[in-house]
Amino acid sequence: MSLIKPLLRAPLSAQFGLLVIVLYILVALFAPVLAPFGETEVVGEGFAPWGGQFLLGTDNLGRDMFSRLVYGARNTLGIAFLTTLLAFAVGGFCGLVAAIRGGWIDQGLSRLVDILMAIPQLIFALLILSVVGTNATSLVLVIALLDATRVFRLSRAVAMTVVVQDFVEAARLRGEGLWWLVSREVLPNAAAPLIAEFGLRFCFVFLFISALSFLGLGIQPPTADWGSMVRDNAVLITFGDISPLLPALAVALITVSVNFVVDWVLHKSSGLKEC
Amino acid sequence: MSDNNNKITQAMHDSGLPRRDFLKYSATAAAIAGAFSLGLPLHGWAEEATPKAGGVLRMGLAGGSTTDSRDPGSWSDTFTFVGFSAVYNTLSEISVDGTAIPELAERWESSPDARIWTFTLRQGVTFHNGKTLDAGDVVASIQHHLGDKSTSAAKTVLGDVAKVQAQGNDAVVFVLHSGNADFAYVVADYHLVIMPAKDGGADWQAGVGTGGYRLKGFEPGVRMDLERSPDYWKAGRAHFASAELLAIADGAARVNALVTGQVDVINKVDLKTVALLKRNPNLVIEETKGAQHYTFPMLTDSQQFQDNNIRLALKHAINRETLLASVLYGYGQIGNDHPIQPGSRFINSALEQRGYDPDKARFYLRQAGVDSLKVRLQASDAAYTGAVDASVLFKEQARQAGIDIDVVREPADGFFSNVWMKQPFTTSFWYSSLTADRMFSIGYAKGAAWNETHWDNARFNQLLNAARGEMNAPLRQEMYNEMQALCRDEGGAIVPLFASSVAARSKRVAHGGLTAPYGELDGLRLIERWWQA
Amino acid sequence: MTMSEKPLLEIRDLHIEGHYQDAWHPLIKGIDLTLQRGEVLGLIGESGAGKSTLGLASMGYVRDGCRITGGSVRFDGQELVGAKPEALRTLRGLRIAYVAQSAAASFNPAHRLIDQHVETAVRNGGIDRVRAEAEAVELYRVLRLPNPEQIGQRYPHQVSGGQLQRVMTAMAMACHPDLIIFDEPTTALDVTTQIEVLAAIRDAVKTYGSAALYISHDLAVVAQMADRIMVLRHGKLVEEADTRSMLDAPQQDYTKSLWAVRSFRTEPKPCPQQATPLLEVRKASASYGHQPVLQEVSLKLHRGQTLAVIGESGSGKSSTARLITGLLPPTAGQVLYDGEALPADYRQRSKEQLRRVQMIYQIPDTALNPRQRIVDIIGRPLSFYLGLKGQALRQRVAELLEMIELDPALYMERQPRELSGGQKQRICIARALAAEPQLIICDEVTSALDQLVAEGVLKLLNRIQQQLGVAYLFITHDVATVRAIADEVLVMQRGQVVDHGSREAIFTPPHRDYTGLLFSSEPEMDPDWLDRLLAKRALTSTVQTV
Amino acid sequence: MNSLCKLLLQRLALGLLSLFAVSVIIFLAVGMLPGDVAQAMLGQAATPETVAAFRAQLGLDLPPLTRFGHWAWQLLHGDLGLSLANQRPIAELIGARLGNTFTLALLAALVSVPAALLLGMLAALYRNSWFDRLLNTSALSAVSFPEFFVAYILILVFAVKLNWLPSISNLAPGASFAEVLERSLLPVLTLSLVVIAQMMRMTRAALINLLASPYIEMARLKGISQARIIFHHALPNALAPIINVVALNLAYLVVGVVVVEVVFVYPGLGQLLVDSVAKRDIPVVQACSLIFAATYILLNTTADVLSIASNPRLMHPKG
Repeated sequence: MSLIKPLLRAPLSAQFGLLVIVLYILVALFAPVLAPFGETEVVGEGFAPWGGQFLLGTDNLGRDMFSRLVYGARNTLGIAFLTTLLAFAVGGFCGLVAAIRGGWIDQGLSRLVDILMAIPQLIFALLILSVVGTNATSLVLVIALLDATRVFRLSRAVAMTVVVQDFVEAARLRGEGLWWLVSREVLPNAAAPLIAEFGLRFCFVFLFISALSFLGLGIQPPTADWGSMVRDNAVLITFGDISPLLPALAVALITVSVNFVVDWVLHKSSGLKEC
Repeated sequence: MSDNNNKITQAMHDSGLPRRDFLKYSATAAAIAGAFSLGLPLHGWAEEATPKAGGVLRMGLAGGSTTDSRDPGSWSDTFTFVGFSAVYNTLSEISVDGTAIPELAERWESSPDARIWTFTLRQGVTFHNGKTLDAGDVVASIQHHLGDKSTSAAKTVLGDVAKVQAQGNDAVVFVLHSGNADFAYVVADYHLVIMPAKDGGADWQAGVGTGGYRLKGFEPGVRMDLERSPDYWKAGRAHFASAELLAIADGAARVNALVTGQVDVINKVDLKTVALLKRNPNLVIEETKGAQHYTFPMLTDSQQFQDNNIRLALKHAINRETLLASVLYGYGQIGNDHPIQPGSRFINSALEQRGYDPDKARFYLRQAGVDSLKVRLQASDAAYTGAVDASVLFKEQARQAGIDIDVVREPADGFFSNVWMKQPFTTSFWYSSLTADRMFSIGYAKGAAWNETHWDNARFNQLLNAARGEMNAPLRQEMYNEMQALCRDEGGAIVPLFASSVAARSKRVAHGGLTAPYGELDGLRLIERWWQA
Repeated sequence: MTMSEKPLLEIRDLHIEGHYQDAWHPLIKGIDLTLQRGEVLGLIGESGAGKSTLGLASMGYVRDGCRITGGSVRFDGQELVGAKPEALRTLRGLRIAYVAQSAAASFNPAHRLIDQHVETAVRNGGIDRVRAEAEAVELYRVLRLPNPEQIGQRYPHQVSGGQLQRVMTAMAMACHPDLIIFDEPTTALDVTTQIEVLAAIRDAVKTYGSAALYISHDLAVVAQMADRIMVLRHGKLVEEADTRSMLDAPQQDYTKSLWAVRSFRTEPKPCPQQATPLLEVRKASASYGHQPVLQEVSLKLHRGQTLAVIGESGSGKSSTARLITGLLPPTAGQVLYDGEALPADYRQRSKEQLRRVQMIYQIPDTALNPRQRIVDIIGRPLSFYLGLKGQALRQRVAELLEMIELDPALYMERQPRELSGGQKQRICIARALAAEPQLIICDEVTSALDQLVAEGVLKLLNRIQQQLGVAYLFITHDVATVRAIADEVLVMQRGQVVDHGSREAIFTPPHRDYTGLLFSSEPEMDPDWLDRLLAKRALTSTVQTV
Repeated sequence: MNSLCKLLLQRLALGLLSLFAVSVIIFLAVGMLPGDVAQAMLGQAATPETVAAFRAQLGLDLPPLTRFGHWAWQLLHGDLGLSLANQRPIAELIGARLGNTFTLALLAALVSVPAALLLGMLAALYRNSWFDRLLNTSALSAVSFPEFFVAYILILVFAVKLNWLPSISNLAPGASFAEVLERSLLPVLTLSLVVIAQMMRMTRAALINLLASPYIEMARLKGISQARIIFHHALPNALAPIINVVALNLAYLVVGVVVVEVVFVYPGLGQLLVDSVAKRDIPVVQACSLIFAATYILLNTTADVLSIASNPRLMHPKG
């Protein structure tokens, strides 16, 4: 319906970005169908060349590179998405409540977030992951917690601009409860910047996970993950072997795409105000 | 895999695993030293031209940590070993052929029961601060590692030592609790460097030794700078004018540094890149075999593995050749379920190599009264890079024998304190020991702190004690042969692989042949042994 | 002025389009305009008439997202449409100047006034700074700004709105331009302040002999300033005539309807003196932080009556509304509803107490949740207070829509952004009515609306009051609105009630001081009104400096 | 001016309070690290008695509150304590590395901040032109690449292929400034590429956001040139958001560079922290974390203060 039109009018970069995102989602959803081999299945000799039986060759343990790339989409996207979602659920909700309730709830949450944000993210993650151990669950929880602070700030700021509007005051005076204020009055009107932020956060989480993987604390093998796939093979770059660039490219492509789309969304939402 | 992981892994395993004292040693002759001739073996057989003096040796080494210290008792990895071995000397030195030869000790004698060892010191050796070496320095340096309060990594190495005392100015006597025929090898341990005595203790803070190089600067985890000591007592050594050690934890960064000419030598080459590095005509790959071995320990007192047939079934269900190819890229040797590395002077060469035999595995399962087996293997890369991969490969191979291995990945952090030696089936690794006695004593003897399989074999324990004090070499070897067979056929550990350590050097530097197979980087002594090409 | 003289500004068949909602829409549809030297032309029209766009176009300027699609703009013979930016820059500020609606927003907050004042003269006019500053001080003096030597050293936020507007007028005159565009220069000001600015502008224009385009939606204001008036609607010219004939004999129906707006009056309703008032505020005081905003305010409102609260910005009239609704708990005094004290904080009030007092806001755009459909907006109080559901709820929403004269079939499923401003305000009324209240607080409900639309809303409110007997607390700054709808009037100034009484009593002279000032400052549809007023005030010397 | 002072003091107090809270959190988090320092340090020689003795020696047997109090007390006296791992004073351990970290951050800031501001202003000036689009797309791509990827590509090009620059930052003691510069150039470039994009985009957005404001329109209608509008009229008002994003990125340059330190073997504080966490060297972890947090808080407070200073409403109050 009305979604198609703006898409057709969108700039080339945004269209490209959307196409890539859809493609990635499809790959992630249908990974078992698309991948010729299993994720951790050893199917041949290590470092088989491209072409032939193995489209992109095999990795060091003789697992099919292409299959792992495909499964990597699922794992990496999945974990990053889950993390971002959680961060938004927690940070977003707290931000909205803080903005709506104000008073000591707002003060308390804001100061807490200030303090948490004063601890460098990577270092905090490092500490907590050392405490709770590195596995997918703790990874998601830790990064989500760290990111929730950033989301909190934004959602609070955005909600603040909504909360001061008269229709929220009207709802308050009607005697509406907190849940109604959050879900019906404020959230729908804060959605656009939050969605854009979701995209940016997603990219950030994605890069953060690969940085953690690079330091050995991210998604752990044998799970296929682009971050650690890059890291495991990074040294080959020195020798002009482009295999490790593929997962890196996959990371870059999705983040660039999401950024393109977010950029367009932001531009569009600000552009509407112009005339 | 990145060595960054190694670094963390290293740290993790340090929290629970013994520093198995890197007594990397293997040689063919069971030479028990009585008295050695003086002088040093020259690199007479070297095909290279005569060593050239001067130049800088720059090394990019894994195994440096910000927590490193000058205290020899705390040294735990390659960086400090290599760096300080150029600053200090030890009483004895492991020579090119793997035997212990005199260094600061001119000669040594032992009592017939190998309990009392007397080391006579070399005359006229001075420390970098001008002080002349005497017996008091040696006693202080050794005692630095002893005593209840000692936190030294070398404490267990010297576990036998009851007393160490000076005999005049130029001799030191060690009195042991029980006989140890290998004691001359024990004092070659690179923790046991000789420091000047000061205020009744050894002065480790100053970084002053008798070695070929003075310590110019040491920033833990970053770098160490050395410059040649002008009056080094050892002839034909210490050719470089200075040396520079950089701690490079990241494997890719090490390779880059070598390829771009930032450093001349790197260690722990990422095995994936060895083939690519070989294509570079300016680089040489240096492989040191038998540096460490990997194990799958099974607790022999656990319900699951108390039946030796089950253990044998698993030992037959692993394809060692495949593991060697995929985990080590061929840079290693296959193991025979005992910890003595192939090519060691203690090896039982008559012992038949165990192979991958699913049928035999099934046979042993039937012997144990079961048709199939389901076991849980708790694996972690804390043991060694690729331990989880190896476990997964093992799982695939064992399936052929009707054994279902459930590989559970354990976090590296705390693996050696919480899982290893506590769960029935895990992954582990050992640095190879200088002597068979030491390896067996710390890992296989009843009640040993790191007996990782809780193995208790009466015959084995009896042989171990007997061999330790046995000065008759052939007799001793016979005992070792039997012990290896016992490990292989009744022990609790699957020992599938011996891993090489792989280093690389630029052709800008040269050497007269490696002290293989002992330690990485020419027995860790490349600084004083190598020279500018 | 003879016809042979070349006009200063000549616009021919101008077309301008604006881009919004992903499409180009015409804003100016072929307008002709001629302005002679020294002449003041008034442009009048409702919002969307295109008067500001036209004013900017006469400087060769269009805003981002707009474009000129045809026609010509000639200034002193020079074509501005399609002219090079450099050419336009040499005109702007020097020969054509602009005075914006909000001086507070149009001065750069980061620089001193004097720096902004002399910027064009020094950078483009080749005048040295010392001379430019001296001339600025002289202009400030002409515009009767207090402390003319020093005021330029201030930053915009340090100067009041009325003064700032005069500084902006002075800045426009800095280079003695041939033409000044005044774009609603007094709209954002209070009426008593407006007088000063209007007088200052008129004097300055006369003194320097500049021609001017005076843009406003307020006919009475334009009548004071302009020699000639053009009425615009939807980007087209409706009517053009000299000021007096335009006022006396408008030709077009649209013009006539604009003129007629001010004649609406409700029937006065007798005030029941004995009964318990529906709402009573007793000596209530309130403050924001340490800043007192209300001091001992008392008022009474009876069932079915309209109480108008009038005052300028900062008078405390909106605070009074917030006090009654419980958003601003008083520091002293109390609010009684039907004789019973209401809890000070709305959060302590019962659902029933909340239901009985409803509120309508000034700006309908922000008063309606843009993400909800009309049926949801009006339906929420129905389900929330009255428990209506499903078909019954839709039925009731439809009735309410009919009551506010909107077709339920057309509007029920729409979203607020698909509605015009007047329609939105009607939805707000329907939402308030849905709760079946006895009292509705109307906070400046017509001030954001065009006059015709505002009149419609007032008529609607009046009809509803007659039908349902609901009482209104009507907060406004507009004297005309009070005159149109109030039964009782309360005049507020600086947080205090300064005057109150029935409409008749309040509007019948003699007035109390402030009430008199307020009423007399309301511009009248008489070109001579300003002159008379100024003369009178000069006589009685009661001019309040702003 | 009085209210300004009050505001400044308030910010400062808030900063100190945050610092205290952060140190408590860090202390608690580090305290929860599994594995025992004593065990970690002693290794093989560890008998239960020696472990206990060692723990007592380190004061690990005391209750956490006492330990925290003791640590905080020492800290207030400027004493960071001794490293558990090598018994060196932490101040000495950290000193050189802190210098390196700040050098790296400073060099990266010197490259990236002017470049970002200039590019942002140019992009705003020529907005919607091909130049703007190119810049925007490049910036988006730059922030999208993982840091280590950028680093390795730079190494590949500048160190391996061209052999212009060293691939590792071998900062020898007593190296000349030129040497330090040469050896830090690749990490500086990597970091700059990462942070420029964000700052540039923010600068551009802040400026363009302001270009829609009435006083910019007024400036146009006064015949002011486009360049002067950007630099003279928009920039002073856009300072607050720009200062904030710059501060955030500067903080990142100090605290977020572990990955770059690893790749280029740059002896910075991040590497020390990672190592110390692994070794459970609690006093070092605490000291490093505190320095990082202090840097962050200091930069943020400075940004706050500068933002206030750039706001004429606060600098020139009405009275």
